[in-house]
Amino acid sequence: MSRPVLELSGISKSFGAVQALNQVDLAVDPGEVVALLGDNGAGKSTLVKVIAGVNSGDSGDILWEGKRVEINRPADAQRLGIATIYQDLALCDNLDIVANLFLGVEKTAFGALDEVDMERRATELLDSLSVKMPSLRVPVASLSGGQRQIIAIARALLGEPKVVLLDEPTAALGVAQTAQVLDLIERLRDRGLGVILVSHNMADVRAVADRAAVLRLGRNAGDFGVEETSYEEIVAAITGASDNPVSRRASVTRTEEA
Amino acid sequence: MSRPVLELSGISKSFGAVQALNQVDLAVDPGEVVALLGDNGAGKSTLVKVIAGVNSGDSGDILWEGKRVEINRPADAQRLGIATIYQDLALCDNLDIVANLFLGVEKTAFGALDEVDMERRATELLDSLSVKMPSLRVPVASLSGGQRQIIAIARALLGEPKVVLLDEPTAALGVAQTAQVLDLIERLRDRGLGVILVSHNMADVRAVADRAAVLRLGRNAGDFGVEETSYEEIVAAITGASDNPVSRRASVTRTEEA
Amino acid sequence: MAQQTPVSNSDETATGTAFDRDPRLMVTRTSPASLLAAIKRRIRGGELGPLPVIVGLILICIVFQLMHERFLSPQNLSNLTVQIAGVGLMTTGVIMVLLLGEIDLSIGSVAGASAAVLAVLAVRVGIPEWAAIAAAAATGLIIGILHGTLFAKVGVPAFVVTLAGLLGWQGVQLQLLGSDGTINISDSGPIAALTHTFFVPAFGWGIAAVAVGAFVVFTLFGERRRAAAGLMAMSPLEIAVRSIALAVPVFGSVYILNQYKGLPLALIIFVGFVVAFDLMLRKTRYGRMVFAVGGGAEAARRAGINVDRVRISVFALASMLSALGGIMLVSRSFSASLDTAAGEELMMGIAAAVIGGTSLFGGRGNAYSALLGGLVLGAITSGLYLLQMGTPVRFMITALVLLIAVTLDAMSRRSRRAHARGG
Amino acid sequence: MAQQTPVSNSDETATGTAFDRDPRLMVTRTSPASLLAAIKRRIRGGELGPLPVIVGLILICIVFQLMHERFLSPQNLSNLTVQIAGVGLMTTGVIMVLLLGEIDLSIGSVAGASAAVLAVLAVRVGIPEWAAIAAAAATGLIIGILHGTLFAKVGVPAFVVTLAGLLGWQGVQLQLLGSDGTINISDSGPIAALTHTFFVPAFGWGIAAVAVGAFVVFTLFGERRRAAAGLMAMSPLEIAVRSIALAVPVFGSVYILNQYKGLPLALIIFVGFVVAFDLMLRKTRYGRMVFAVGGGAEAARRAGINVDRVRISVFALASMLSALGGIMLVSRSFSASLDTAAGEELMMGIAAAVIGGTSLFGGRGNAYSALLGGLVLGAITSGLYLLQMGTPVRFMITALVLLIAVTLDAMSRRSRRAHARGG
Amino acid sequence: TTDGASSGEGDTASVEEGFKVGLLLPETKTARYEEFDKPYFQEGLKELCEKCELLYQNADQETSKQQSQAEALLTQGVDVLVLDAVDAESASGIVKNAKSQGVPVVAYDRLAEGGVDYYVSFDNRRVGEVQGQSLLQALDQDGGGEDSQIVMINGSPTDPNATLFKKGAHDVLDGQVKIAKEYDTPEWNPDEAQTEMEQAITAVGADNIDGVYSANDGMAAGVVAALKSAGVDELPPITGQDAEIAGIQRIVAGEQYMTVYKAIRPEAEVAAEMAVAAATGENYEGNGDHGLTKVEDGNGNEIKSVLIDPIPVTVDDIEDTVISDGFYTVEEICTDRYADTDFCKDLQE
Ligand SMILES: Nc1ncnc2c1ncn2[C@@H]1O[C@H](COP(=O)(O)OP(=O)(O)OP(=O)(O)O)[C@@H](O)[C@H]1O
Ligand SMILES: Nc1ncnc2c1ncn2[C@@H]1O[C@H](COP(=O)(O)OP(=O)(O)OP(=O)(O)O)[C@@H](O)[C@H]1O
Ligand SMILES: [Mg+2]
Ligand SMILES: [Mg+2]
Repeated sequence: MSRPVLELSGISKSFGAVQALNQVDLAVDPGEVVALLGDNGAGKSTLVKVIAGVNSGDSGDILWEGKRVEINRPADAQRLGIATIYQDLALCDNLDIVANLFLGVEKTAFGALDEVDMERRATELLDSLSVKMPSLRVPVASLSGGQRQIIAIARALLGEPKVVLLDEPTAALGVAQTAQVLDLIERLRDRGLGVILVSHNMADVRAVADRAAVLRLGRNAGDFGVEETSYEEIVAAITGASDNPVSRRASVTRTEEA
Repeated sequence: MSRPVLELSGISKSFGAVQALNQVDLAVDPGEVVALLGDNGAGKSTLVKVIAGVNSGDSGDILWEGKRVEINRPADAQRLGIATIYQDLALCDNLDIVANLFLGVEKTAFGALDEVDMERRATELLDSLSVKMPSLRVPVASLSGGQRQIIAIARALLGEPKVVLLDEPTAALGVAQTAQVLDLIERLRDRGLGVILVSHNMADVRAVADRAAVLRLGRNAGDFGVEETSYEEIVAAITGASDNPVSRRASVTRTEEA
Repeated sequence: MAQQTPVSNSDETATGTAFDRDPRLMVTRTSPASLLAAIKRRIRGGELGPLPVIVGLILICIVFQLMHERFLSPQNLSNLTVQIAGVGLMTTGVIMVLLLGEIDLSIGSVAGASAAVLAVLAVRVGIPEWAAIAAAAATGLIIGILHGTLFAKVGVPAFVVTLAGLLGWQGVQLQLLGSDGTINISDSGPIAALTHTFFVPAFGWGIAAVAVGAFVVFTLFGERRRAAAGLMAMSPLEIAVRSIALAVPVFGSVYILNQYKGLPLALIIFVGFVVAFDLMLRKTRYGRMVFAVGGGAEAARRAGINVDRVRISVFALASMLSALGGIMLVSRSFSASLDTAAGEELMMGIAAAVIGGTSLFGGRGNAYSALLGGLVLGAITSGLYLLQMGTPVRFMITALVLLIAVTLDAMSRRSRRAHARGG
Repeated sequence: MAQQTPVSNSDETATGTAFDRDPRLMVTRTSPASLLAAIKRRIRGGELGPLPVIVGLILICIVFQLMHERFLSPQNLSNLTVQIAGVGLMTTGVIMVLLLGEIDLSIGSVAGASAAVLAVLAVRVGIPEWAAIAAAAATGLIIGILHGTLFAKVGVPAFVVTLAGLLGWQGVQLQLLGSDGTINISDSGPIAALTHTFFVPAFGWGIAAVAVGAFVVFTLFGERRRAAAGLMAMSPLEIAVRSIALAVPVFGSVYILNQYKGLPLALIIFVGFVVAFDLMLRKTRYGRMVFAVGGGAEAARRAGINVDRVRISVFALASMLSALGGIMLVSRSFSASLDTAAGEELMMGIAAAVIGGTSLFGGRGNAYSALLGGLVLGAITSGLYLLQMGTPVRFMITALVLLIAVTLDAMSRRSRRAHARGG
Repeated sequence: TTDGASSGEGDTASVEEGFKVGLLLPETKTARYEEFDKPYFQEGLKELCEKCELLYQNADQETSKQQSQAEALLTQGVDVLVLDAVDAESASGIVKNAKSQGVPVVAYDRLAEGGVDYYVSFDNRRVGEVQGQSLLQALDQDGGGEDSQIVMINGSPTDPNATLFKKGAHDVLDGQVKIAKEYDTPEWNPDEAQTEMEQAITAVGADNIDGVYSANDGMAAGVVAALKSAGVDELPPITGQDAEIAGIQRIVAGEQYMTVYKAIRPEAEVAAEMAVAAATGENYEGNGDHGLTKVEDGNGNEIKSVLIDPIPVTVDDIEDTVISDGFYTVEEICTDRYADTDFCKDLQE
C-alpha cells in the first residue's frame, strides 16, 4: 500500500458549547477517492474546513506526505497542494466569472493582468464542464445556483493540486453536469491525486469512491470499502440505527421504485 | 380532471441582456406533484421566484383557482396560499431557529411575543423531520448547510398553504432527512395540496412526482407523465440531445453501477 | 439584564424537553455549580454580553474617584445623569438604525432643527410650551419619515440620505434661528422642567421598587409557564441572582441621587425610553421585524415582512428620538442656539451605541447600549472636566476609550466572526 | 473611459468564441447599429456607468454660465481645477477604502495633522521643503498603517478606528500648531510651487497628445491581441468612438487652460494620481484583490489572498493620499492652520466619491469618481460663490445635488439590486 | 449641597486663606485663549491672591459642553466663576445655576446673560469699526474715494461675535466705498475664504479690487493667497484681527495692511481683579487705566463693566504695541523668511 498523502489523527474542534469534531481520524492515499459521509450536522464541512485551513482545529495532527504540518490559513493549504471546493461556495459576488476563476492566481504580463490569456483559458476550462453561462463577464451574483457551483469546481482545478477536497460538489448540479464532475473525479484519481468527496448522494459515492469514511455526531463511525459494503450497511452507519427513515421508506415504497 | 389550482401561461422574464424565461406555461392541480426539471441555468429558480413574488415577470398571466391574479410581492403569494422554499435559503442569519421558523407569522399573547408557545411548536415540527440541532436558540448562521435547509422546509409548512414550491429542497440533505422530506411531500399531496418540486435528483423525482415539466434555455421543453416516461427520455429532454454526458457516462460505467 | 439579540438566550432552553437535541451539547443549569460552568463557557465562547462594558464602567469610576474625591459625590453623579439624557435619547434612536444595518448621520442636525422649531414656536410665535414640545417631536417624526422614504422607496443609501440631512437640516436650523442665533426659553415652564425637576426621596424609592418588582414578577411568571410547557426554564436560584443584579444598581442609584436633589425627571425619561425600546425590540413582533430586516433584508422580504415600512418607521423613530434629545438639550441650557447639537453630539451618540455593544453591521445590539454607552462616555467627560484636562487630551482619551471598548468586544467575538456562516 | 468594476466590460466579450455560450444572449457589436443597440440595452438595464454624472456636470455648467457670464471663463475654470485638487486627492483615498466596503472618517484630520507636520518641519525646524513634503506623506502612510492594523488585525470596525482617528489626529494637529495657530510657508519654495506652477501652452498640448496617444495605442494593441486569441474584440469603429470621447475633453481642457495661465501642475498631479489608481485598480493583481476583498472578504481569504495585508495597505494608501491632499491645501494657501482640512473636507470627500459613482457597500466603483465627483462639487461651490450665495443655501444645494446624483444612480440600478443573488 | 467645605452659600472667601476661581473659555481654535488669556489671567490672579487656585476649562465652541464644564467647576466648589461664554444667551443657564449656589459670575469677553456681576471685554462692534476705519484710511492714501471697490470676507455665520464685527464694519464702510462682493465664511475657515476670494476676483476682476475687509488674520491668509495666485503683485490693503504671529509677519512683509490687536493682558488683569472682588464680597470700582461703565444685557440688567478699546496695528505700530507689550518678541516675528524686510532690518540693527 502507498503512503497516505494526507493523514489526520485525533482532530477535535468545538464552537462554543458545541463539540463539532471529536478525535477524528482520516487518511487519503494518492490515486484514491475517499467519500466522507454523515448525517446533516455530522461535522463533515467542519472537517473539510480544518483541512483547508479556513478554521484551524483545536487539537490533533495533520500529516502531509508523512510529515507533520500546520495549516492555519487557506494559503497554507494551497501551498501544500490542497484544492478545496466549499459547500458555501466562496465566490466574490461582485467579480465576473473570469476574475473569480483566477482569483489569487491571476496571470500577468509585464506586471499587468493578462485578461486575454485568462479569458482564453477560462473558456477552455468551462467548455469541458458542459455548462451554459450567459457570458464570461457577468458578475457571478447573477448566476444560477448550479452555474456558481461549476465555477467553484473549475476554480479548484486550475492549479496543480495533490489533494482535492470536494464538499457536496454535485448538490446543485444538473444531471449532465453531475456526470461531467464524476468523470472529472475519476480523471483526477487516474492522475494520482487524492480526493476527499463529501456527498449525500449514495449513487454518486458508489460510482466513484473507493472507500467511505463515516462521521456521526462529530466522531468516526466506520470506514468501509465501497465495493464490499451494501447500501443498507452504510446508511445504518450514517444514521446510527438499522431502523431509520430510509429503510422504513424503502420498505414502503420498494415496489414503486424503478 | 380537477381544475388547476395554479396555472401560468406565457411567462417571460429577462435580466438585462439575458432572456431567462421565454413564454413558459405550467399548471399544477390540487393533490398533484409536478417536478420542474431542467439543466443548470434553465430558469427553474427564476420561475419559482416569479410565482413566489420575489421577482415579478415581464409578461404573462398567473391564474389562481381559475382567476387572474397579480403577484408583485412575496406577501401577495403568501396571502394566496403559496409557500415557497428557495434554493438560496433566505434565512435571517442573526436570528435563532425559533425566530426564523416563525418569521412574519409570530405568535403573540397580549401583544407580546409568545416565545413559550413558539418554542413548543418548533420543537414538535423539527422532531418530525429527524434532524439534530445543537439548540433551538442558536443563530442560524452557525448551522450546517443541511440544518439550514431543514429549517427553511419547516418554515414553509407552518401556515396552511394550498401550493408548495420546493426549489431543490433535498440538495443539501442527508439520506435520512431526504427520506423524511419525500415522505412529507407525499403527505402534502395526500392532503390535496399542489406541489411544484424542482430537483436534479431523478430518483427523488421518480419517487414522488406525478408529472415532470422540463425547461430548456428558458422555454418549455416537454411535459411528461413520470410513470410512462423512461429515465433516458427525460434526460434527453433536459439536455436537448440524446447523446449527452449522462448517456455517455452510463454506457461506460454501466457495469460498475450497483 | 441586557440581552444581545433575540438569540442570546441560548442555553436557557437548551435541554430538558422532548426535542431531539444534539447530544454533543451538554447544558444543565439547576445547581450553582452548573450555573457557574455555563457562565464560564460563555466567557470562553466570547458571549459576554454587557459584562465588559459594566466592568469598564466600574473601573473608570474607581480611577476617577482616586484622582478626584468629588467624582462619586451625589452632586456630580446627579449632574452626570442629567448631562447624558439628551444625547442618550439620540443614541437610542441611532441604535434602532444600527440594528437595521444602516447609519444615521443626521441625528445632530435633526436635534438642532427640532430645537430651533421648539424655541421659535414657544418664544417667537408664543404657543404654549407643551404644544411646542409636541410640534418639535412631530418635526423629528416627519423628517424621519422623509429620510426613511428616500432610503426605502427611492433606494438612496441611508448614509447619503442622512449625510444630505446633516447638511440640509443644519441649514434649516440656521435659517430658523436667523441672525440673533439664540433664543432663550423661560426657566420655569414645562420645557425647563424636563431637566430641572427632581423628585422627593419617597417617590424615587417607590419607582425603584415598582421597577424591580415588575421584573421579578414577570420573570417568575414567564419561567413558570416555560416549565409548564416542558421547556428548559431558569432555576429559582438563577432568577434570584438576576433580580439581585438588577436591584443593587437600581436602589443604589436612588439612594445616592436622593442625597443631592432627588431622582431627576430627565433620568426617568431617559431610562423610561430605553426600557420601552428594549421591550419593544425583544418582546414584540415589530422588534422582531427590525432584527430580521437588519440580519437579512431579502430574507425578511421573502418572509412577507413589509421591509419598506419597517425601514421608514425605524428612521421615523430615530429622528423623533433625536428631536426629543434636542428638546432635552434646550431644556438643560434654557435656550436654543445655532450650535445646539451641532458639535460632538452625532459622534458621541454613535460612539455610545457602539461602546454599549451594538454592532455597526446590523441585527445585533440592544437598547441598553444607550444607557451603558452613555454612562461610560458621560463618566469620562465628567471626570476629565473635574481633572481639568485640556481639549487635545480629552479628545485623545475619548478616542482611546472608544478603541479599547470596541477592541475588547471585537476580540471576544473574534472566533465567532471568523466563521460566521456554517455549512 | 471609466469602468464601473472589473465586470462591466460585459458585452464586449460576449460572443464570437468557441465558448459554449447561452444562446439566449444575442450580442454583436461590429456595426454602428449594433453598437447603438448595445448602448440602448445598457441604458435600459441600468448600466449607465458615469453617464448620468457627466450629463449632470454639463447641466450644472450650463445653468451657472447662464446666471453668471464668467463661470466658464478660462480664469474660473483654471481656479476650479486648482481648488479641487486637494480634496480630490483625499477623495481618491476614500474611494480605495469604500471599495473595501469600509469607511474612513479620519481623512480630514489626517490631512490636517500631516499639514501641521509639513509646516512645523519646513518652517520651525527648517529642514528643506522637499524633505518636509516627504515627511508629511510618510506621516500619512504611518497613520494609515496604524488604522489598517487596528482594523485588520485587532478587528475593530473601521468606522470606529477612523472615528477615533478623527478625534485623535485633530488633537495632534492642535498640539503641533500649538500656540501660534497658523504657520506661513514661503510663497516661492517647492511647497507653494505644487499649486502655483502653470505650464507653457506647448507643454500642455504635448501632455494631452501623449495621454490620448497612449490610450489609442494600448487599446488597439489590446484588442488586436483579443482578436488573435479568438475572443470578442472591439470593432475599429468602437475604438475610434472611444478615442474621440477621450480626446475631446482632454484637448478641450488644455485649450481653455492655455488661454489663462496654462496647464496647472496641481491638475496634472491630481489627474495623474487618478489615472495611476485607476490603472492599478483595473489592471493589476493588487487592484483585483482590493475588489475581491470588498466583494467578499471570506471568499477572498479562502482564495488564498492575504486579506489583512490588502486591508492594511488600502488604509495606508488612503491616509497617504489624505496627507498629500493636506499638502496641496497648505500649498494653495501658503499656510498651515488649525482649520486646515478641519471643515467640510471630510464630508465633501466622501460625497464626491459617492456622486462619482462609487458604492458605499464595497466592491463597486472606480478611481475616476474622484475626478467627476470633485468637478461636480467644485463647480457648484465655485458657481455659488460667483453668485455670492450664503452658506445655508450652499449647504442645501450641495445636499440636494448629492441626493439627486445618488437617486439617479439608485433608480437606474434598482432592478439589478432587487434580485442581487441568483440561484 | 452635601460636601462643600469651601463652596459658599453666602460665606465669603478671603484673600488670606485663598479660594477657588473657575475660568471658562470658549474654544481652542483661536490661538489667543490658551496662549494669552489663560496665562495672563493666572498671573493677574496670583498677584492679587497668592493662595488662590485657578480651575480652568475650555469648551471647544460648544454650549452644552460649557454647561457641563460649569457644573463640574461648581461641583469642585469654586467661589467665583469667570465665564467667557460660547453663546452669550445660552450662558444664562450657567449663570443662573451658579447664582443659585451663591457663586458670583464675571462675564469675560462676551456678555453672558442672566445677570452677571461684572463684565470686562473689548467692544466687539468697535473692532469692526476700527477695521473699517483703517481700511478707509489706506484707501484714501491710495487715492481711492467713494468709487473704491472692496470685497468683504466676514466670519462664521454661526458666531455671534462675527455678526458684531460685521455690523461695526458696515457702520463705517457703507456709503464710503462700493462693496463688490460679501461672504460669510463657515467656521472662519481660511481655505473657504480663499475660494471665496478667488471667486470674487473672477467675478469682479483683480484690478478692480481696491481693498479687502477680512474679519480676522486666518482668513486674511487665504485672501492673500488668492490674490497672489491671481497674479496680483501690488496687494491692495487687507484687514485682519487677533494679531496672530502669522498676521504680524504678513504685515511686516507688506502683504497685509493691518490687524486688530486686542490687548489681552489688561483685559485678563481686570477680570482677575473683578473675580477677587466678587469672591471676597467687595465692590469693584475699576482701576486707574480703565474706568467702570454700565452695560445693559439682553434681559435689561445693568452690569458694571470695563470696556477696553481695540487697537489697530499697521506696520508702523507693531513696535509700540505687540512688541512693547511682550506679546511677541522681535525674534519670533523676524524668522528667516522675514529677516530681510525693512521692518526687521530696522529693528535688528
Ligand atoms: N461557525 C459555527 N458556529 C457554531 N456552530 C457551528 C459552526 N459551524 C458549524 N457548527 C455546528 O457544528 C456542527 C457540524 O456542522 P457541519 O457544517 O460540519 O455539518 P455537516 O456535516 O457539513 O452537515 P451538512 O451535511 O448539513 O452540510 C453543526 O451542529 C453546526 O451547528
Ligand atoms: N438576478 C439576475 N441577474 C441576471 N441574470 C440572472 C439573474 N438571475 C438569474 N439569472 C440568469 O438567468 C438564468 C436562469 O437562472 P436560474 O437561477 O433560474 O436557473 P436554474 O434553472 O434555477 O438553475 P440551477 O439548476 O443551476 O439552479 C441563468 O443564466 C442566470 O445567469
Ligand atoms: Mg456540510
Ligand atoms: Mg436554481
